[in-house]
Amino acid sequence: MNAVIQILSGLTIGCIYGLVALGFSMIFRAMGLVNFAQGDIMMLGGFLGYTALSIAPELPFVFILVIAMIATGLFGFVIERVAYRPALKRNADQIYLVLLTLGIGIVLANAARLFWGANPVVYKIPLTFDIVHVGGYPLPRVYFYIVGFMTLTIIALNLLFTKTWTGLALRAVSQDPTTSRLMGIDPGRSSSVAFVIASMLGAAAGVLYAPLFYVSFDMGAVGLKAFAAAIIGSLGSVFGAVVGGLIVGLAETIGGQIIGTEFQDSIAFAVMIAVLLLRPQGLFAQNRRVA
Amino acid sequence: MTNTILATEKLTRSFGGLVAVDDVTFAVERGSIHGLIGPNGAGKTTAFNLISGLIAPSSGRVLFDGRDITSLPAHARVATGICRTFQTPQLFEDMTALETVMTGCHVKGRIGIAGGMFKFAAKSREEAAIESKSMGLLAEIGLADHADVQARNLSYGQRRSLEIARALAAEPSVILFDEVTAGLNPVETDFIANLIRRLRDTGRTIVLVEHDMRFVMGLSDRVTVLNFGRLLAEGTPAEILSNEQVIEAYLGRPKEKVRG
Amino acid sequence: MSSSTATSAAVPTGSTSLSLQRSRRTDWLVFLVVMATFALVPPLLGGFALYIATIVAIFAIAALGLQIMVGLAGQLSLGHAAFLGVGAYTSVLLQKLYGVPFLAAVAIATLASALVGLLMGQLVRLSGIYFKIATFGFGIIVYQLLSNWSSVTGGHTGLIGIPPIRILGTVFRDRLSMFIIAMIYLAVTYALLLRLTHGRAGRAFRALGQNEAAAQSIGIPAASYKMAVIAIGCGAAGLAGTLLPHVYNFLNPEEFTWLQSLVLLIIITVGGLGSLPGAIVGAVVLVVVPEYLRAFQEYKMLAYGVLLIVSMIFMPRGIAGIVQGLVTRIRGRHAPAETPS
Amino acid sequence: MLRNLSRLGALALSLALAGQASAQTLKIGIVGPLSGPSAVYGTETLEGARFALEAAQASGALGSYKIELIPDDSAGNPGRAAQATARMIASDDVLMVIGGSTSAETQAMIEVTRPAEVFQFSPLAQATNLTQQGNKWFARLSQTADAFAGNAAIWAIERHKAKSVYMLVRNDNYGQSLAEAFGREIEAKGIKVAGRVAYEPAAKDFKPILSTMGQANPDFVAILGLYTDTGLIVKQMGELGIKVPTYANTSPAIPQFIEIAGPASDGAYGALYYFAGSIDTAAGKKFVADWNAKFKRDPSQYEGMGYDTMLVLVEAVKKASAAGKVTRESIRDAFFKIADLPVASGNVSILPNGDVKRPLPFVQLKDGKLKLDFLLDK
Repeated sequence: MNAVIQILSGLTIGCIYGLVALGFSMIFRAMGLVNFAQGDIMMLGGFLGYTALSIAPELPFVFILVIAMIATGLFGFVIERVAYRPALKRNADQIYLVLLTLGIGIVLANAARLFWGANPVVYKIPLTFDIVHVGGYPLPRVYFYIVGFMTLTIIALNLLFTKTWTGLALRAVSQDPTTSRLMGIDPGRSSSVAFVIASMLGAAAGVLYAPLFYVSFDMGAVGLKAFAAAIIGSLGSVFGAVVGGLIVGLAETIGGQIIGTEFQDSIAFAVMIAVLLLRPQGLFAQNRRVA
Repeated sequence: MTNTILATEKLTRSFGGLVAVDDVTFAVERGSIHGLIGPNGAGKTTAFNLISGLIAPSSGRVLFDGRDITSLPAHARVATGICRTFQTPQLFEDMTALETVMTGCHVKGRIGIAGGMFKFAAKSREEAAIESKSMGLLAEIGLADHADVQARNLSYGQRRSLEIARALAAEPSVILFDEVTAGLNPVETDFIANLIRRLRDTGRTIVLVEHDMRFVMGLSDRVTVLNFGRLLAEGTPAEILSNEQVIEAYLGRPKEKVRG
Repeated sequence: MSSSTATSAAVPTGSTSLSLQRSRRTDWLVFLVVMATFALVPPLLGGFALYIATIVAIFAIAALGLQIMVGLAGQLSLGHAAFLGVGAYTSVLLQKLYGVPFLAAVAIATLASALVGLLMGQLVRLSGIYFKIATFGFGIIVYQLLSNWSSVTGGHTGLIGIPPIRILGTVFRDRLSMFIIAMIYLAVTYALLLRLTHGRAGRAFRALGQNEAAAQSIGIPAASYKMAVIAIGCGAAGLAGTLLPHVYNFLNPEEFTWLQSLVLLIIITVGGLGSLPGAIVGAVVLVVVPEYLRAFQEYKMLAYGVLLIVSMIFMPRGIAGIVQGLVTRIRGRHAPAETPS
Repeated sequence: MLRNLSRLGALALSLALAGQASAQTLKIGIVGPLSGPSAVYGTETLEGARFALEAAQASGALGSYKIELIPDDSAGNPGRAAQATARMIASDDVLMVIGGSTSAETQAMIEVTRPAEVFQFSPLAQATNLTQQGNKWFARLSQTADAFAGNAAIWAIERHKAKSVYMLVRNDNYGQSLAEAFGREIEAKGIKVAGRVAYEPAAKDFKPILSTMGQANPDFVAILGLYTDTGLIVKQMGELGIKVPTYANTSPAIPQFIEIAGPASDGAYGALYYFAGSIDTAAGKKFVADWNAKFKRDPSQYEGMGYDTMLVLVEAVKKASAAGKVTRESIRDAFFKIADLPVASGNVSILPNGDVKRPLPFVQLKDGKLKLDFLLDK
């Protein structure tokens, strides 16, 4: 019982990391930008879902998820337009961009603290406490939502990248910005699209995380571990982000058991450094993006 | 072959399936101006990157003054005496022209990190020497009155000159110029041509990768032609200009095959 | 190889740039003004001003090192507070457990922080984004070690009973002597780093930060200079850290969190990336100003974030850049006025 | 920059001068987390103190004196708390300082108040060693972790007949010092400690720990931590179907604990600094009635502690002014003379080492409401 439950809870949390890592990866792919505010975007999604729920307490969870995703997506669009795009246009140095994203993260977290308060909030819906017994194992029902959403996301992203013009454009821009501009692809548009999708995925992670635990203004730190996940699975790789998330989730639950739970926060980064020592580009590096 | 300063032996480099430089062997004579030409995508810049150490070859060797430098990293090759410029000038945008050239003196300096903090007389002697040498170089390329202008505020031609001055500051015996006249007007081009001749006359060896045929043929002592990564021809400008294969390579190919 | 330069023939050598020398003189003038301000203002105000100036000096020392590392050489560190922690704990533990004299403990602790920084640099021989995330992870790991290695560091409880500073048998524990010691630390660090930027190594760092490929093309060994600048940045943080426990009289891992790393980054950004006096002004702004906005404490972090964004968007060269701009404009206005008179 | 600095200096100077102007005003600093994850302790304590102060000023209990509270935020960071305290003493010239909330920040403040010889009174800090440093300038209103958790252990054994106890400990100063006393009393009574696990303060997923705990099959669980972690632990115990009587420290009184833990919180036990309605004295009833009249709800335990802190302070001012001038030294002496003072949380005495003697209520959550389980008053 012990091991199975541990592995399942590790994998579910891994899915949450994976969703945030996906957003991180997409933005990096499209804009070459490391968005340190991604964890705070997740927090924002969690709180927006909470607000939606307090306005309409009867709404099914799936609707809450969608509302939070749309609202956060819009928010992401605005941030990209107002803050990042001008800096990228100015051809600002990487350091400026990273500091800018850090600043946006601080503002989001502390604005949320002033708006929603310093105390954690809980989704007051049955799902938060629902247990399903599968094969004798008691599992929170939200596990199935998380795994289901993850699966849908992977399928949807795959279709997006292989079947739609927008997706193909996104891939082209990430591989060769100059040529794709010559081919009539607007890199600005792709970065908007990437940002909106990443924000929506972050919001989904926040809303799905809420019934498992709670939402608090300082939970952006969870998102930071997702960065480690994205890097373990190679920056920019969709598959890698998901697997990286699962690896971090599992390593935390199992590793926490072995070396002591008081070091749980370090595990994600220790694994990341170890992976980078062996494979400097992460586990699923694609050689085509060398330069 | 004692008069050879720089040579490649069966130099090969492939990217994925594409062989950018394929079994290229050529030699550069000491104190000469050597042109390296070829149609677009012939592998000239890759060859340059291999010689300057920016990328490592898949196989083959690079020899400098008879010594195998294939495994030396880029920065160490500068100390041995090879320095390069880039197709688009790569400058330190926030530095003034003077600071840029002083930075170019790096390999000739002695004062390190600890010395920079704790040495006084030796440091100020070295700094004075570096500064006066750099001012001299700026004067030579006609930027003396722009010494205090930041690199980002210089015109394109000035940026090019500044990059050359920075390369010269390392006192290389071989200088690799990558498309040094690209984007320059005829006056600036002439200025560069004269500068290159003067450099040769003071004992430097020059290797030019060039598009501008008139420029390279008028200047070079010898010319090597690459096509599709392979060595196509080598000889004096006159020999090259009358070489059937070269003419075919430049004119006889359909335009679609030209890659960027 | 011939060593005769191409320049020797035609060019009048021996010429110097007046403005380069002027800019170096200005740097030292600013140094004098900054240090004189520190030497005069807090003692005149006395009491709490001395205390807060000591804390400003600690942050300023760490920020100076970070400025060289980030602002000059472009090696962003997202876990820099950890190195303050390494310095603080090493120095205190050496004094407390082994009775090592203060100055020796400070020297060893500074060296230890630099070495831990080198270890980080070697472990994560990475470039760009990988290095940044790794520094962040490294910061978390150091923090967790400090918090959980209870038998040595006192864990989350921290350490009390910090031995007083003792130099050559004299004990310094009052505010004024703490302040003076901090000022000496600051002046020495500032002067040494300023000298460093005025030379060959400083130019190499700047070259590395502005264009790595170009820096390599002129013979600057990028990897070794990166390691060197990481050691300098981490060593300065460690040096700053050695003072902290003596000022607070306790040592607690909460002083070395991710938040403090952020504060250090905000300091150098607001002050002006790449500017040494900027790092000090940034430390003054971030330490002193909140004290006078006590009623708005709740909004402090929000204000920090806004400050960071605003600096990035509207004043990428920070306060130092603004001051420089003003000075240039004033000089420009005065110059023509001087000629007729 | 010079001009800016001197302007700041002038500001500081004027603040200091303003302090000397009115001699009747007693400036009292109060330091605690007003922001950050532990803000609830600081803000609620401050609210309770202000409430008591308003009443005291209105009733004229302070005589010719007037108290001015100067609050500052520690954000839970010890360095910040020390800095705020140093400022209050040097620039604001405060009479004494109230604070801090967490034990780490309280220790940090002691390092400032003790050498400056300014009295410090903590409403909440529990670390046992705070009062064991031979410091004559510190006292507190909260029971020590030792008394708190030690009594909790005795309560668990005597009232709930615990035979095998599993301890989950927040791995910080607070959790560990509770655990030390709890474990010691358990072992002293010859009861089995089925297991003792420390978890990181930021931990969210306790399933690995809990499934190990389930296998140990204890008949009583003690969680020694804060409501964010005790809430998640109780919730996840519910998810795993572990049904064991659980002592969740002070958490059951905190609404967020019930929200986080959900239905699984039903039946959880706790010990409180203060529990509205547990004190039958006149002062106890008056506080709950007054608070309800203003806020339309019962006061929380931290609001109660803030309130009582102010009542104790007012009494000390009375004692000090009766004995002569109110100075930093006389106010300290007055605090140590507080004995059997009737306040909201029962009768309070300050002991010679700075610790407190006052009742300790044990409660149980039943159907979303707190019930008094036992009032320890010895």
